[in-house]
Amino acid sequence: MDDLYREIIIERYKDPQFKKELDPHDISFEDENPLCGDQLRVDLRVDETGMITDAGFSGHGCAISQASADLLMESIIGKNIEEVKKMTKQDILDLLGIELGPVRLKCALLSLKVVKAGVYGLGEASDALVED
Amino acid sequence: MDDLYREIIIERYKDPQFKKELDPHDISFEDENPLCGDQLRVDLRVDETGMITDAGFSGHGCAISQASADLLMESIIGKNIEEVKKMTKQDILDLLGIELGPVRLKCALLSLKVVKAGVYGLGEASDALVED
Amino acid sequence: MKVKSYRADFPILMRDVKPGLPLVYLDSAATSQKPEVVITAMDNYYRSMNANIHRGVHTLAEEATAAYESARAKISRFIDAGSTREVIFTRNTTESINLVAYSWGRKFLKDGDVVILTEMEHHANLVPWQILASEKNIKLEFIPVSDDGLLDLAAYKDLLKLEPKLVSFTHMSNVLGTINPAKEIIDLAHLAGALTLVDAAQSVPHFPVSVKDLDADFLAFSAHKMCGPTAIGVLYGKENLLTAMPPFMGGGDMIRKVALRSFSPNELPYKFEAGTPAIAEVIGFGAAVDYLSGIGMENVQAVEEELITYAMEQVRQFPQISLLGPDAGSKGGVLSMVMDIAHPHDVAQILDQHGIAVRAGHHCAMPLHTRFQVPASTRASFYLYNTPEEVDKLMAGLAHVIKLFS
Amino acid sequence: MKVKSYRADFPILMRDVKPGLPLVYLDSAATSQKPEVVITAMDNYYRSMNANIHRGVHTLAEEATAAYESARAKISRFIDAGSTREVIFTRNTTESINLVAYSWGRKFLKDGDVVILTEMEHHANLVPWQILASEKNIKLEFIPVSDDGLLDLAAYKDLLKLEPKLVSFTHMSNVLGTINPAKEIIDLAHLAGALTLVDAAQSVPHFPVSVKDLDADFLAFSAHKMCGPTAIGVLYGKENLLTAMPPFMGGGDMIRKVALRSFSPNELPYKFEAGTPAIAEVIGFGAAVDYLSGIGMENVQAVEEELITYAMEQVRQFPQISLLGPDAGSKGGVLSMVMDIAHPHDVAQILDQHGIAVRAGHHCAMPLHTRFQVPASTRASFYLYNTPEEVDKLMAGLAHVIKLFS
Ligand SMILES: Cc1ncc(COP(=O)(O)O)c(C=O)c1O
Ligand SMILES: Cc1ncc(COP(=O)(O)O)c(C=O)c1O
Repeated sequence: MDDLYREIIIERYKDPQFKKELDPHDISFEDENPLCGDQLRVDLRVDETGMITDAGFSGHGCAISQASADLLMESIIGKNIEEVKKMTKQDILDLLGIELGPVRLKCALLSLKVVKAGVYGLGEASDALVED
Repeated sequence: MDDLYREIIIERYKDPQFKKELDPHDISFEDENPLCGDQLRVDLRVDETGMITDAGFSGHGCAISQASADLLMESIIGKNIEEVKKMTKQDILDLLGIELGPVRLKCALLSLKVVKAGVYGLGEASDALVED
Repeated sequence: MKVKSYRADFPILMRDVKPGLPLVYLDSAATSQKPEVVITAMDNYYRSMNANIHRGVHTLAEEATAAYESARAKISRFIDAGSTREVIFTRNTTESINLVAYSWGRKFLKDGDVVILTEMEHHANLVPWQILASEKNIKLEFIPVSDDGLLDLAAYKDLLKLEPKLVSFTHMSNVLGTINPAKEIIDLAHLAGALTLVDAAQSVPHFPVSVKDLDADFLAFSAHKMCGPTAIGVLYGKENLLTAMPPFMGGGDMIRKVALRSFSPNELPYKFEAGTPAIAEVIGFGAAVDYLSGIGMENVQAVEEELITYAMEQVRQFPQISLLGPDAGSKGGVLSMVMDIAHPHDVAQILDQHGIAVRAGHHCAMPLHTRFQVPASTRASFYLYNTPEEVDKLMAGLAHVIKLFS
Repeated sequence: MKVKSYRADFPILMRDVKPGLPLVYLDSAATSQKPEVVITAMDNYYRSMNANIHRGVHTLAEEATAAYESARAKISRFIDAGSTREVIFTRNTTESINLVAYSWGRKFLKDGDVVILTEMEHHANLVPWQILASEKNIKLEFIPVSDDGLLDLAAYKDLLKLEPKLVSFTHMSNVLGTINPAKEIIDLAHLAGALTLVDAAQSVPHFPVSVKDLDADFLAFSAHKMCGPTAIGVLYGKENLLTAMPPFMGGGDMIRKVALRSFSPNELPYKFEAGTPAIAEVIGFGAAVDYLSGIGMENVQAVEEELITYAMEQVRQFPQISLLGPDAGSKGGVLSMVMDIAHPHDVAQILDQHGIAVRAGHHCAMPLHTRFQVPASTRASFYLYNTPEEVDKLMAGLAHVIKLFS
């Protein structure tokens, strides 16, 4: 019945691995989902080759958004920012291992949106960043 | 089939008996039905006892409104204006001998509305004058 | 017993959310379900008398006009209005309030004038005044909400010393369930020389409301929250006020005469109804009002009181859950919950997997959530078709959420 | 053959006006009839997925949201819009035009600015500009209409020298049937630096319209004239224009964030959709667009062309009848008649007694009737479900009127 709330999601929500602020950082970006009041910040460290050497998120939100942020941080460490720019909605759904309706999709994609706005160096995050 | 267009209505429309302006007159009033562009003026002569001694209408409109005006003029000549004040929607329907839907009812009642606004000495005609 | 019989009137409640999982619909504060009679009234309209109204002399147009205007008369009686001229059809509560802000507000409010609202307003009764305030430099003041979700009437009395032009407030909060003392608020406003607007989106659907008894100047509500269709709402206004107001939107039906560069407006209520109206929807709304009148609004209220009382008793078993709003008795059928361990969206989503439809978020009342220092809440709301068994299912669902997140 | 098969899609057309007297519906310019698929789509919505949209996470809310937004996508494709962000839902054409006048007009027009309209506009495209003109001292200028019912384009070119900010005109006249050269009017306006608004209430329902090909800046139409329900219409606007415009009405759904004294608006198209939307109606509108797309708008147009050509041929037999508007070929399926011997209301009423529904009056175009020095006219209008046999019945009815009044 609770197919959306797979163990990994609940676990990552209760006990996230990458919930931390990085200071110093090379890239930092923050956004929110006003619909549910969720708020998310991501900090990244990037070396001279463009590789992400560390990543952390902070803020508050639902299990889907927090777990997705935690899993995303894990997956981008070691990736080049050019690779990260190419990440899509589907990558997040694969990390979570679930399917989502449109409202919850926004929760799941918030972290990717924030990361992409950060690596692209944008002034504002846009939903277009995570539309396939 | 043409139960609304009884002979008397078509006849009065084609050949009205009281379509005339009265000059001089004691009472004159004019109004229109903007929905269909109809326009009606009524002139009355009233003696010292308040009895209507002559009545005429002018303007243009549909068969229902013109016939109803013609029949109304006929019926009020010889009446006291106090009696005319008491006339109702039903009196007009009785004169016409038909039943009417709400839109055409406005056509039928335009002449009574004008007459009543005139005998009451109102500045403006109101539908309330002919609501039962 | 009674409850069961209302339930059978609503076709959607026979639905399974997923095969084998019956629908438990606890989101009526967002929109209510529709009884068979309402669905059928609109279906019949389109199958047998659809026509544009008011200007037509043909049979269909006359039938449709008569059906439309007779629905207006029913709705007028339902809220105890003085006449059908006081019942303006709009899209919804939101448009009704915007109509007052645009038409009355722009004509009668000026630089420095004060409008009093409350901290518990729905966005529909905040944003229109904010737009007006920014244009005309109106001052907005807010009656505070106490920790137990009640309006602070002492503070209100102080605010009245500012000589406000308007007091606009919700009759019942869609988040707290609080039923505000509308009559008292209005009387005080009138004594201070202010007009009043009642956001009745959550009151007219749930208990008897008489605009005459309240002496409300304006009152707004939506059909879709009271067994009626979407796309139709009402602005009630006192005739003398509506008469003095300029038209809002321009177009067909709202005019008496039009020349190229000028027009004269139609009489009430048409003056405020521009363009082809929501004909089928008004007829459906009329059927909804017939349906509710048939049951009696006291009976609707009694069912909901029973449900909310029972739900508030039951939910106390969960120390992890805190509630927004006052205790049962002084409130309508709305249960807004906050859980430290689980986010409202997760709660709602897990309940959905139990077939239970509740709402999560700010419920279009962000400032109120800010006031209670929570970003969002999970809201279960009841209507005449709900049952104590459904409350039990809600509690089982909540227990499951708590187990999952503990 | 083909015509017969469309006819069977419309349940109301099986109706007798009075026992034994079949309905001949020739009033589609006022509002069209609805096919079974549209009626059923709304019925199904209320029976199986009714819920408030956008903010809900439960199954019903997600289903309803998906159905609503997929209807928007269909309608967007139907008019060839660039994206769904350019498709704003309103109540009707009238509200769409008012939205532009209130939001764009109040922000971007100033004292002395010129807006060009035409003498053949429906009140919906006159009164909103008159209201604005009286508030902001805008100058309204009118493209004249020739005796044969065409816009005087030479005069238009002269008017463009006034450097208007907007040219707002009807794509097809609801009285004359004239189909205006919209592309040419828009190109000329753009060359002169003006924006354009197309009143497409009579065009989108009757022939293929591409906002991209037209390069229209704004375009407005109503569902109820194109097989869809009442209470739902569209404002199309170019994205950059809509983005620059302030919100019109305030409330739920159109906001991103709200504090007590300020708000930030939502993204397009929601920024202009305040309050609970016309959910069932949008879904019904989507079904209507599917239905018309399935037939093909070229085919709809072909049926109407055949009918109006035949009707104009036939009506020539009556020297007592004169027509408003251009000859068939350059016009849509609208036949507006004037008879010296009989008043339009009488004509319509007598036709009704033959089961024929036509409209009498000024058809919300008083200035146009003034232009032609008639107080009113009798209008028969055709749609895809009409037949040549119905034209014959109309002619028989007209012959009877003439006999009665001669
Ligand atoms: C040309 C034209 N414009 C505007 C309208 C107004 O449409 P609605 O009443 O749906 O707003 C109509 C129809 O009545 C029309 O024919
Ligand atoms: C208290 C209150 N006011 C206003 C509204 C707005 O109603 P609508 O969306 O029908 O305009 C709602 C419902 O959403 C409400 O609960």
